[in-house]
Amino acid sequence: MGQLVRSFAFQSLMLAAIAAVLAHYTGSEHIYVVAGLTLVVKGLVIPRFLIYSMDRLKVRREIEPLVGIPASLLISGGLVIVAYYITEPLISSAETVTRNCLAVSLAVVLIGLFMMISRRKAMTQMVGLLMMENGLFLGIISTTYGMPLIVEIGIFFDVLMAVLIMGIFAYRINQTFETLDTTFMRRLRG
Amino acid sequence: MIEALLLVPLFTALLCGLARSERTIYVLSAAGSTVTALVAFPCCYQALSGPPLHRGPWYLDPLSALFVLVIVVITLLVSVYSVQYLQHDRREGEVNVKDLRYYHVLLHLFALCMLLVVVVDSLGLMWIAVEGTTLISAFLVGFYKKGEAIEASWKYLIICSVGITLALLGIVLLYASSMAALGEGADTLDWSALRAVADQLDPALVKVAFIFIVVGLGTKAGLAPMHTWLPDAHSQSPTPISALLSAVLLNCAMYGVLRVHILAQAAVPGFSSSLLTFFGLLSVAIATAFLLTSRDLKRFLAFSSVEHMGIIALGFGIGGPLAVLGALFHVVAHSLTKTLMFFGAGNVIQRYRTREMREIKGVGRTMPATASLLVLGGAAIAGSPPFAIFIGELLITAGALASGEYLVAGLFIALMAIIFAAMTYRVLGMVSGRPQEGVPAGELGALRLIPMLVLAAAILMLGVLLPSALGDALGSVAELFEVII
Amino acid sequence: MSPAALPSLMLSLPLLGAVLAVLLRSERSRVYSYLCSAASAVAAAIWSVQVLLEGTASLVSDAPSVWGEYAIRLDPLGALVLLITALTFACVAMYALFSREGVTARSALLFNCFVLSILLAMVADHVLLLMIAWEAMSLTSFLGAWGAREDEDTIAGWRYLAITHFGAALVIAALAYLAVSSGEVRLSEMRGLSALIGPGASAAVVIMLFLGFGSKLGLLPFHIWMPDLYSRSSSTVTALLSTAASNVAVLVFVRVTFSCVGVEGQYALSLTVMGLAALTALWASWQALVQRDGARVLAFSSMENMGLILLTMGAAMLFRAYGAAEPAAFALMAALFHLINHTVFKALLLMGAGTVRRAAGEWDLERLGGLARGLPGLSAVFLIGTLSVAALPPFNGFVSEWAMFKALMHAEPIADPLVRIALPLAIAVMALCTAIAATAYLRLYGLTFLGRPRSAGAERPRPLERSELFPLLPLALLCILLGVASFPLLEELAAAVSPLVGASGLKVVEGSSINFLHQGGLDPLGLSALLGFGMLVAFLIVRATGRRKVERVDTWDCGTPLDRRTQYTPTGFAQPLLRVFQKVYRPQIEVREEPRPSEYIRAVRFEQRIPEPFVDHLYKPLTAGAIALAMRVKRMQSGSIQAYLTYIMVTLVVLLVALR
Amino acid sequence: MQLTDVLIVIAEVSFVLMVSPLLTGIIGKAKAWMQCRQGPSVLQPYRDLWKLMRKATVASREASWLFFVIPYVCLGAMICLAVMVPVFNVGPSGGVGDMVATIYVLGLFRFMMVLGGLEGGSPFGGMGSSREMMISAIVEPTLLLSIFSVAAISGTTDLSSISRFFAALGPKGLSPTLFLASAAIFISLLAENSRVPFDNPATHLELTMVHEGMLLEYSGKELAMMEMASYVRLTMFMVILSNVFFPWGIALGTGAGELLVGVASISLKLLLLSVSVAVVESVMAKMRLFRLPNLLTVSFTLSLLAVMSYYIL
Repeated sequence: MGQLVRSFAFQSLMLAAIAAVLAHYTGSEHIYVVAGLTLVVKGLVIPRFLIYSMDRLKVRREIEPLVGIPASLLISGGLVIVAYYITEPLISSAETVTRNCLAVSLAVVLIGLFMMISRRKAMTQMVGLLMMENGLFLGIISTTYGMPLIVEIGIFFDVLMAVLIMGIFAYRINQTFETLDTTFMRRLRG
Repeated sequence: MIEALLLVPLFTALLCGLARSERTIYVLSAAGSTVTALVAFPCCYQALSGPPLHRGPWYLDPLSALFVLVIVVITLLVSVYSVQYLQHDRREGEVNVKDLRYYHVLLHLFALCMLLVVVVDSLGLMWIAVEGTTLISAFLVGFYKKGEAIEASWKYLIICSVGITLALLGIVLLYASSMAALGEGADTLDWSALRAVADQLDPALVKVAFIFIVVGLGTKAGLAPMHTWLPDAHSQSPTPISALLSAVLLNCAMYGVLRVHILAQAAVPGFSSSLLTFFGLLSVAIATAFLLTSRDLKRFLAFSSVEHMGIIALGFGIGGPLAVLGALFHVVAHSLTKTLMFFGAGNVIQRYRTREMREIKGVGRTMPATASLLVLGGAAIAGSPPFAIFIGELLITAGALASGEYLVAGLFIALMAIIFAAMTYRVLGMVSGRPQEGVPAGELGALRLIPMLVLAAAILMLGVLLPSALGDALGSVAELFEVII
Repeated sequence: MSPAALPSLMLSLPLLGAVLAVLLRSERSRVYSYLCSAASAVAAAIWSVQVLLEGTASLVSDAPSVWGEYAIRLDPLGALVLLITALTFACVAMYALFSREGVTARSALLFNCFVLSILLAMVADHVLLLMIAWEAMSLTSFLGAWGAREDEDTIAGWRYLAITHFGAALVIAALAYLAVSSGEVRLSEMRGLSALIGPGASAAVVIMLFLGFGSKLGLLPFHIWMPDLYSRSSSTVTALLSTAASNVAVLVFVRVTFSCVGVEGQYALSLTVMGLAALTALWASWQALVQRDGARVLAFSSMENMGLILLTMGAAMLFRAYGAAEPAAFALMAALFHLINHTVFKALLLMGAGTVRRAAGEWDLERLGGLARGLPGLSAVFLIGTLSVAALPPFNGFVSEWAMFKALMHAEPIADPLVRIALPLAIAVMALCTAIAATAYLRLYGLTFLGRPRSAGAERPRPLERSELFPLLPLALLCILLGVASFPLLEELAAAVSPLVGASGLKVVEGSSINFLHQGGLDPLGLSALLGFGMLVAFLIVRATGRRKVERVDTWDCGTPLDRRTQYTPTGFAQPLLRVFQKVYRPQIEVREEPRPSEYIRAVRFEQRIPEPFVDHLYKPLTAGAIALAMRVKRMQSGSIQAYLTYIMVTLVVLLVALR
Repeated sequence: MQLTDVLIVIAEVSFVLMVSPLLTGIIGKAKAWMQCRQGPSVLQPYRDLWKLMRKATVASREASWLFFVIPYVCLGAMICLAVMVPVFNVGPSGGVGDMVATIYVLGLFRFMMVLGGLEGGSPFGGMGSSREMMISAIVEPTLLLSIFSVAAISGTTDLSSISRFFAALGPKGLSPTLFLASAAIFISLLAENSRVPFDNPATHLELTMVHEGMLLEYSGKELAMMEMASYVRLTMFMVILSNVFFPWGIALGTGAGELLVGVASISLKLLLLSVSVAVVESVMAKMRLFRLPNLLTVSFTLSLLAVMSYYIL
């Protein structure tokens, strides 16, 4: 789990870097603000909170996932191909620098979703969701050079809220089910 | 004026949070929703008759006015109903005063977020409001601290967040498609601006954007196959909340889809309507299967919501004056009827202390008033004529026949007949026969019956006559869909 | 009075009645709500007479509906049917009052709503108003019938609701299609749409209407709800359901098929209608013979009569398809005349059966018998009803059945060999149906009123007061009146029906006899006079040969003392015909050895059950299949969040790839 | 209806009432003669009727008011039938009812008789009634189909116009349809009047009697009326058979000569028919009850063939 959070933090840092480069390239200053925000919120605050809650819930190892490692790698590869296949007609018209960013963002979103499907632990599903947000964020800055500021800040604020609330629910699950393994939560059927 | 509309629920939520005794909380909550309603009616009337109110971030056009009315009315009825519902829970000892305060704060914040969704102009802010509704209602779904409630709220949270994230990607792509037409300007995310330039949007981007929106917001609206969270959330949450979820939250999500459908219809005519028709029919079909086999009363009503959301999507998908009028009428009819059914179910469940329909027998004997209202509601929700839902379904069928889609109309009618049979079987099964021993007779409270009577009268009246005010309102909303009634 | 006074009075009175039923608490005052509905029936009768005199009356209400203003219209044809139905309503309302069947607020409310929806459906001109009234009719009749006995399980009632709703869905789809394709919203303005929508579509519309309305009339595949509902609910509701509801169904079907859509050139369609109607009539008469409960026999008898009416209507469609207007008009007149007669005698019989059930406390024929001595008045009135339903001379059933036979005998103008084979077969089927049905009615009357009582209840029936017979008398009189002097009604009917089929003023009554195209007529008045004359002669012969001494002695018992068990039971009575038509009934006979009371006597238990093939081989497999399929789909909601997320991802990817 | 027509009708009715017991006597006599025994005299039925008329009525305690009304209705129906059907004159009686109506009047008579059978509540009455209904339920379609074939040929269902049509046509009118229809009606005659192959009118053996079973409870004047009605029914059947299928010699106008020829021809035909019935009765034995439907289906197919042959030939 710890390794997962660290990779998420690394991904957010890279994202902030791309944002900074883009801000420099287009010269609009409010993207700098956004890059800074990504660095602070996604790079530091959220991983810190995740590690803190993991300690509290004493969640160490992810028991072996539903889909084996080789299978998930293959599927992720497939998803990347699908993402490129889908975005191919869209980006033929866009300018050069952000040409394949949309494809990458779509790929990250799909892989994030796949990760939520293939892992058992609730925390991992949260991290999967955050990865989808990251992919999404990449899509935002690459295709539209930054949405109106209030919307950006609103989205950041929502992501933060979502993580906090999921943390609370994860704590509740741990309290009632003594495990974070969502495969045990199958009582509501039919 | 619109700010006032938003501030009142916020203010009520704060007051409920601070109030000391139970009685004040109930009074405050009911008063708050009444004031919201009083504030909402004038501005909706103005939006429906005159030009849309567009000030700052707020944008109130006929479509949003219609949804505001639905939200406000249903919230009022829910808050009145939940007074005695929670009192009963208090007596049963399932809920303490802190939970009570917690419930009412969240209830009004939930109403605030939903109003925000339909009032705001920019699609980004709308997304934020929808995300807000999910987060707040997750707590409401998990209100009872039982294991199943936690599981239901977790699934609700995760699935809806995934859906909304995909929807955001859709909005982004939509925004990207408008780059070419509107240039760099900051306000390009406002719906009114996009509406003006809708036909110059880049078709390829709009198509992909609409797919993301339908799958994303469709999850929130409960369209099959993304509806899986709906039965769990509805069956575990307290009944007034599941009424609010079913009747209003699903509509707000559908409101988002409709906003983008209007744009997509102009940019890529025909693409979005065929998608909506596909999802509509799929939802109705899957809901039919579940209605035939589900045994839990609230899950049963949840699947009926999936079915009716499918019908609304089908109505907009078919297009044409009749079908669009039918779908708009169905939005109103479904909200009213579904709330009535949930209130009836609430009474029955609290009296029989079980949600298993096979164990509920003889409601006609123990609670005659609720039983007759349940039978009326059951007939209404199943789509039998003297009630409003039938009018919606009839107009949609007529629209389908008018636009020559005979297969769609035929399939639709067949599914409706099966659903009618399944629903009446369940409702009659509960109401007739002899109740088991140990179930005390007598209604649970007079106050709860008032909202139910109001709803029953409304759907009966809407079923037979169409008041001119509502007629003109629906007409003005339909103009948005380039359809003249 | 202004033209709008009567119809609005007719429609508002039941509403008033319904409100009274809910508000007034005391039993005594609930009588007023029944009086309201009776008054509205009288208003309807006066209005229809006014329409007959002055011609069509139509009224557009200003209440806006989703599809333009509601409108009601009453043309002479509707007026005739409404006149008789209204009179029946009045009698049924009286019956509900005097029958002391527990006049609860609920039954009074539902009765008024039921009457309102029937009157509305009969005069509705606006498509939407017709749909609403039609379904409201089945909803209120269901609630009225279902609530009568709480402990009964809901299957019978629910089956009725589900099937009639399916039928209503077909009707609504057909009417919606007509309204949409013609742009008109009022039935009266839709003329000859088959030219507009083409023969194929118009055939489909007519078939949908036929099956839709058939579900209420008890057409073959949809008939399974009828017997259970009739036997379980109160006779007030079944009397209205089997008479008024069927009238509305047939009336609207005739109007839409003949004037709105038009049947020129629809040969195959008419033959299918005739075929299905013939099968329904045949099946109903067979089943009527083996029922154990009086109400069930009457249920199948309604089904059989409706089958015959639809058969004659199919013949009218066939003649119209070949362009022979006069025979078509005569056939249509005969069918509608039988419909009117059916309303009268079926209401009489159902109310009579209800009174028998209340007096003897029994409903099973096997436990009735010998009631004629205890209730002479009721047995006389019931005999009149039975003779008219069995179509025997002096009564109204005979005149209309004769007219239906004559209608089928006009095959000459059509040269097509297929028709020349179809009509004789139709006559054969009709003859077989009437014969078997007559046996069933005889069995019903004979084994209820004659012979020796088979149960304590039948032995000492509760004596009926005068007031309980009061509602039945007018109907019995009407049966005789319609049988003997039906010329004015026939002429009006012929005049009303001719425009539907494009015939120019059909000449039906020649001199004193109903004679069509001078092919052998019938003078009902003359025939009844002759019967009276014959009986007079017989009486004179008997009087001439001295006084009559009557001595009462035990029935001739050939030595063994007779008791209640040594006489023919209803099952025994039907046994010969059951054996003749064994292939149809396929009775499941089970003979079991019982423990021997002593070594000399063997106790054997004989059990015979007549299966319901439609339920066992059509409806049960259908529902089982649907449930199985639903179970398979149900597995989709497996409870695992991973599965749910997979559905979303798969949908997304598939859509994106497919619609690239 | 001028005076002469009324007179002719009264003459016809009285002729039928007088002749019917005679015909049954002739049948009994012919049967006895064929079985080389002397048999009762031809006038025996008159004597029975006269004896019964003067006897007191003994009715069962279970019988209701209907028991005493039924004989009047039955005899009245038969007298009405006698008026409706032209016997020896194709006269004015055409207006009242056509052949379909006659079948329904016969139906009324049968309905009432069966009700009479059920009155006493004894097993024999019940057995007679249920078997009578079984036979009649299958005979009625045959009768109606044969009428349809005759009506198809002559273009009308009115009895007098049919006989006038075939009388005018004379022997040329014979066609296979008519032959098949007459055979079908002859079998129905045997069935309706419960003659031998269907039921043995002479015997009182409980398990075999159908017609007698229904009359078991009747006695005295009522029995006389019921017997008289059965005799008239048999005669009317024979009159219909002869006047529809071979009406040569029936009086077309109202001249005295024609009437005499008409009376002579009708009496001859009735004689011939009763003898043929007697021949059939002595040749065939009574069939088992559940073999009757086969015979009745034969008559049904005959009438069906009659209709088909009209259209195909």
